[in-house]
Amino acid sequence: MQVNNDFQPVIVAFCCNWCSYAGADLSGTNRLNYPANVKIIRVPCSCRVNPMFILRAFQKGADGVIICGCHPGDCHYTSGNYYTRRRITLLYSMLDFLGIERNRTRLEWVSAAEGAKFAAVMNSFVDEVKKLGPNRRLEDLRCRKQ
Amino acid sequence: MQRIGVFVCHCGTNIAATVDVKAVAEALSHEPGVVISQDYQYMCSESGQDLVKNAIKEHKLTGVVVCSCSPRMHENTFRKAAASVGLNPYLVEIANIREQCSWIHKDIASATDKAVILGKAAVAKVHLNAPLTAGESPVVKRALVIGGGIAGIQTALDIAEAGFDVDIVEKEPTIGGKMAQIDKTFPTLDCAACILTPKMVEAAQNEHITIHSFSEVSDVKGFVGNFTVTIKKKARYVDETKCTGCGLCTEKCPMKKVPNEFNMGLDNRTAVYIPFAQAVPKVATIDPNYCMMLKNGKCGICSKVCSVGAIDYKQTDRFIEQKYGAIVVATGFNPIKPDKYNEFAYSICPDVVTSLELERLMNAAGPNGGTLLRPSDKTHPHTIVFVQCVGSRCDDEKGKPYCSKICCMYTAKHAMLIREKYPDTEVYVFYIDVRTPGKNFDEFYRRAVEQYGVHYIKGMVGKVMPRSDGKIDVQASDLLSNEQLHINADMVVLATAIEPDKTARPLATMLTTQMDTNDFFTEAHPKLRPVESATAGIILSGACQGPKDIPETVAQASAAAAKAIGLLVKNSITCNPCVAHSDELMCNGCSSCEKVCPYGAITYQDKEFRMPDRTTAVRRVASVNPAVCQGCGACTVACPSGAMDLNGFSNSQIMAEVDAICK
Amino acid sequence: MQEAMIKRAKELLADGTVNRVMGWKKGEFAYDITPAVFDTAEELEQDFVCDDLTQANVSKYLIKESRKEGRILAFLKPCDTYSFNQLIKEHRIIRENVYVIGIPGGPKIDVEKIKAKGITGILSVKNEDYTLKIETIYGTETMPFYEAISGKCESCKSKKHVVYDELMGEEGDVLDSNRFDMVEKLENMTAQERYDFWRGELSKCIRCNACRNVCPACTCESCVFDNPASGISQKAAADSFEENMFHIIRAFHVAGRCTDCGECSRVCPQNIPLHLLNRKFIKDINSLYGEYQAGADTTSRAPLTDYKADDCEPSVVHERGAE
Amino acid sequence: MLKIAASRLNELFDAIAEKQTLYIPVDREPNTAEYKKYESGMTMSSALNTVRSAKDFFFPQTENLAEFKVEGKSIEVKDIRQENEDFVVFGVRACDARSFSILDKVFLSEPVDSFYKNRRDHGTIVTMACTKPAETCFCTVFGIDPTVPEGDVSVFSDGENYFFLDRTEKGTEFVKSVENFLEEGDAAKLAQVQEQARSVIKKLPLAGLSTDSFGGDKLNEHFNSEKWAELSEACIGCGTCTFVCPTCQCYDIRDFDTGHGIKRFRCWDSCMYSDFTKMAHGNPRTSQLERFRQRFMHKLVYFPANNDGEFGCVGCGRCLAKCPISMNIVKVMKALEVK
Repeated sequence: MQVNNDFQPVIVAFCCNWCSYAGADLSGTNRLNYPANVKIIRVPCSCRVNPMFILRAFQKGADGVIICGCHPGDCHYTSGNYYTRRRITLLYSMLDFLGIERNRTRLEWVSAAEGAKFAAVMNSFVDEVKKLGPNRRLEDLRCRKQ
Repeated sequence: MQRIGVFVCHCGTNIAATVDVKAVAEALSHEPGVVISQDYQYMCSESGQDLVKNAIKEHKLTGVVVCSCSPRMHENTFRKAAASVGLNPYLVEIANIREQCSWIHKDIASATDKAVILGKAAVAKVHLNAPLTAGESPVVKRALVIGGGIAGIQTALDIAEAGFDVDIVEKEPTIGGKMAQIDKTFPTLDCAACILTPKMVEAAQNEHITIHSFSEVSDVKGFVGNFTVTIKKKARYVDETKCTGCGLCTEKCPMKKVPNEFNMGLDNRTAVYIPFAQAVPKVATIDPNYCMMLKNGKCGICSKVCSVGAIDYKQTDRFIEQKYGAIVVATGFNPIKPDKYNEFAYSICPDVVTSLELERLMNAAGPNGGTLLRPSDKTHPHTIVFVQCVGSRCDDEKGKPYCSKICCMYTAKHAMLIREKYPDTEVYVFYIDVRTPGKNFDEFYRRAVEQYGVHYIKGMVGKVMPRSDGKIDVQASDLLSNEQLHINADMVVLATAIEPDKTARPLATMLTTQMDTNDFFTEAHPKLRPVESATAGIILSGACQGPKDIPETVAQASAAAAKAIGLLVKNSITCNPCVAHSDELMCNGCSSCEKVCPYGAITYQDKEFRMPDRTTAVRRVASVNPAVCQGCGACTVACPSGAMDLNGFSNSQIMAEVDAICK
Repeated sequence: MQEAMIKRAKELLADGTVNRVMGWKKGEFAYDITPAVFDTAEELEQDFVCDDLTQANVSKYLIKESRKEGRILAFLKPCDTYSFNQLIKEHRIIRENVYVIGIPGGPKIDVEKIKAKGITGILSVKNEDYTLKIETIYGTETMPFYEAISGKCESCKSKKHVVYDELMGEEGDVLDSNRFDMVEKLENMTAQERYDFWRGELSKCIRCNACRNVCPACTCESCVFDNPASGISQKAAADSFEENMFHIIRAFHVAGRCTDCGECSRVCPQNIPLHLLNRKFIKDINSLYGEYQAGADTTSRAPLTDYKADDCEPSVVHERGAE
Repeated sequence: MLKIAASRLNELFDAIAEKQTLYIPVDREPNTAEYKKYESGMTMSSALNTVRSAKDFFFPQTENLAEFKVEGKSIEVKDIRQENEDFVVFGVRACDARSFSILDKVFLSEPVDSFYKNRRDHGTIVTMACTKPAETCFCTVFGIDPTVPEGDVSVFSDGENYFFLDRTEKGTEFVKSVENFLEEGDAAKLAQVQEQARSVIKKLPLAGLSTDSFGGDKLNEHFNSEKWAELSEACIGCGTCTFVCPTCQCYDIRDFDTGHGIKRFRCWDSCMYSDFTKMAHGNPRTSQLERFRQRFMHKLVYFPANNDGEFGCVGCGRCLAKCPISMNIVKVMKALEVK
């Protein structure tokens, strides 16, 4: 596949406050680099991420959406990430069913201690989305940047 | 129209070196609603905060965005600053341009662009922020301690000391727990009973402490400050209020072949029993599995001999309901049963015992009156082999992955006590590592080796084989000399791993607290909040949170008490205002939200509504108890109509952030 | 059967068991049958119909009807009982106020399939030994019965009634249906082929909301798509994205609650196979979280309000065959 | 009369499409037709009518009205009109052809809707006479003769040839522009086909429907009728009838935030929807009964009251075929009929 090096994907990352957002902070504290394409939205728990938000991101021009939460069993709210896992699995499966590139979406478990993992995950996700190129199948043409 | 102030922090050079802060402030000044956009060296400093405060006053700001370090760092700082000049603290948003921008990017242009976008997202969010007021909920001035071991007793005593009522729920007929079974304690070698029993008595006599022995927690409802707990008082067939603990019934009971669990089944007790002499409460209990009267109605001797008429064969389980402000979990531990380890022959050889069994064998109140004899033939053992880490630090499913922490020290204690009392006995200890961190611990271990001549061998015991002559062949490897060893032992003592009590898991579910994969309760923060669970009002004491020795347990027990007292002294507690709420006009009462709520914060009620077509209708709608809700948001996604939303992280706020980022 | 139903309905009206009857009413032609509530024996005699062309699932009407005074008799086909049960589970229908008579299900005939054969001017349709005799203004036409079977009946999942107060006719079984065949066929396509398929289908959508409004799982007091505060309300799909958005979110909102009654596809004026989206979720739920049939009972936990600690990760999606 | 052999129709289409955009009905599925932009090789549908009506050409389901470009605090209004291109719609039936004149009464009366007007001015309507009406057809009730449709040009088929009759100036110009494809033909067989069609039309099951009980002066008779409760009982409140209807003309205007500006667009709305004409205080019609009544009162009473007795229905029968619960204007008229 041809990789367009000039393509700078817009990546939205939803991070739970207790684990992944702290993990992202740690990756900053440890000065671990990942591309500036990634912009983080803080949510209390990964289970706060409504499928509507994910579709909305694609509509408004995101090229990839990643959700990060506490590892299963470690949810600050006991069970939130378990619900996230089912919801997001089904949603991603549906997007795939509609022919939307499955690698534009990802769910990762990143703990507060995993700054290095956070950076690694973001690096690999940005690479993946860069390979896919701009989101065309789930975009709203009205939002395309002129 | 909103009047938003944007404050961009340099954080010295932490931000300013990679992000063009002036450009960020300039770019954000053009955002709709932004009336002032400034940058400053250290926004979190006194003068930086003053800058924010003055701007709020001068420009009559309705919202504040601080572009700085992580909100986990200074969100509270700026919220307090805003509140101090009359702006609702929840109208402050932080754009994290340090940890999530300047510290991870090297290119100034792209880092600046990103900082601007993060700032725009925060501005977009703050446009939709609503002033939130933290609710208050009253605190019931009573604590519950679940578990009456040394942890529970100490916690209860400390809470009572502060003047608060506290109840202990203990599932066994007596409090005391594991410590009551222990003979001597390390590293001082003083008698466990001598230091424990006075505390048990103190607890029993304290006017603020109520002990529910032979009882279990069967239901927990409510939330911090206001838990409603149902306690099941199991039928003991003896009226606690009448029994004087004289023990006559236990002497006369004809059913004398009941394995005595207090002595680890090494001797027998009667069907009606008092676990041990210093039991608290000193009240008899009838074991319905063995009592002839309860089983087939034939006997009734105890009832006849009881002079106070305390025996009541018709007693049933009773349930009492009580309100509490705080709950301390002190459910403790148990040694694992080593019967899965065939190589140690525990199941087939009575002279292979666990360390706790050894405690009883050596205890003056134990089956042999304190003389160490082999269980099989009651002879004096001359060679004893201790095997360390049985089931601890174990990779396979038979054992536990963690270090049980206390075994190295108690084995040193055992070895020392045996060598002291029976100098003709050779003691071998097989270990992987000897771990003795702790005050006077390593000195203690060295005394065992140097002063008492205990043979410590780094190596693994491969096989324990009982021989026909009654001896035990212990095959082991000495890793240091790289030799295979055969020891002709009389007894083998297994330092078995400890695990959380089996009642802890269902309890955790009732309390909605988290557990790790080993069923130890998870603390709110491993370093900074080690005695609280993540669930507000649920506090952890002792080995239920992780393996601990007695001094550590007592220390944590007092710490837990301090946390409970800290809660109980308050008349009310401030709730997190970022909680879910349901729009009753949109709610269709389907119960999806209720099912995913981990706290039981959502209830349903039938309410009468005036419908748009001017009729009235009774509809089932959800309502959220803001004192119970912790604000995870699971319900907001389960709700198809969007009737459920979350303060501080509303659907529209998050979508505004998404929009701003994707622009 | 129709005569027996009318007779039984009249008895139940007469003995006061019920005061109304939920059924279907004859139309102008053979096929334009409307769900209706009957109050009297005379009305039943005159207009009640339940024949091979009577397809509508009346469960959703019982939300409102069960909140009215008195008790209503409802005739439910096996598939309708699943919807009914699901609505009981979600506290939408008040069970005591409905007297359910289970009636045999299909296969029903879909007039669209007759029209697709080019047959027009249809006045009446009769099933004579599995040959349809169709009277039209242009003369009599015939076609095999099975070629006119409604889409929702072609892949019938169950002939068993999961809830009823009494049964008419014989009880059937849960069937081993082929209902996931088309989903599977799509899954085996490449992503581009799937994308093209769905674009072709969803681009036909006129956002009339028929699928949503007929759906027994879509019972929100106010739908997110009608609520401007939700941020995603739409009155029309102004861009292809919004067609996707509407149908993905709708399918997601009914995931684990959809009983696969097939009404969405039946009523779609543009013949979009919307049920495939719901079936995709059902198939995924069955394979990932264990067999689950919404509406089969009123107590079990729905798959999306439940979890297991060892549930699969979403990477199962990414690890499927080549894109 | 000028005619073209049926076998040569595509030559004509190719020629028209070369000059301007041409839309023809094509089969999506057997007997399910939709208008499509003509591309060489497409076959015109033989179905009686399209699922969606032809009103889309002048009053599309969504239409951008304006764009506001937003940068920081500055807003710039941009004209994004797109309705300035000539086009031909071929194969419109008589019912839809009449619907244009109904829509004209709404959109071309003062204040004139310039978007609609532009599309009308740029569009040429070529209608097609009906030969095989369906049971759901009742256009004759509203005075429409489906064998002689209105339009700029009417086309008649005798099975072998298509005959062209220009009826407006625009139509004459259109016929002239393609006249080298046409030849003079004998319309004798055509008259026979028409006669046959007329005899079928007389026998249609709905032919006897009468509008006598309706009209602008019948407000009081019908508004408070007790029949509405029963009629609307099964209505699920979807917009199918309004969206397939060639004469429904209600719309909503909305703004869409594109991230870099606002697109203001209008889109069809439906009086059947619970949020139709919703205002600050809520919806003026709060029950489905009122919404249902509104639609039919509009077509049968309010519209004729304001438009010289013209009813807001052309009898195309689409709502009869597509309503999920089979409730429709015919059932309403029959129920409310004063005998």
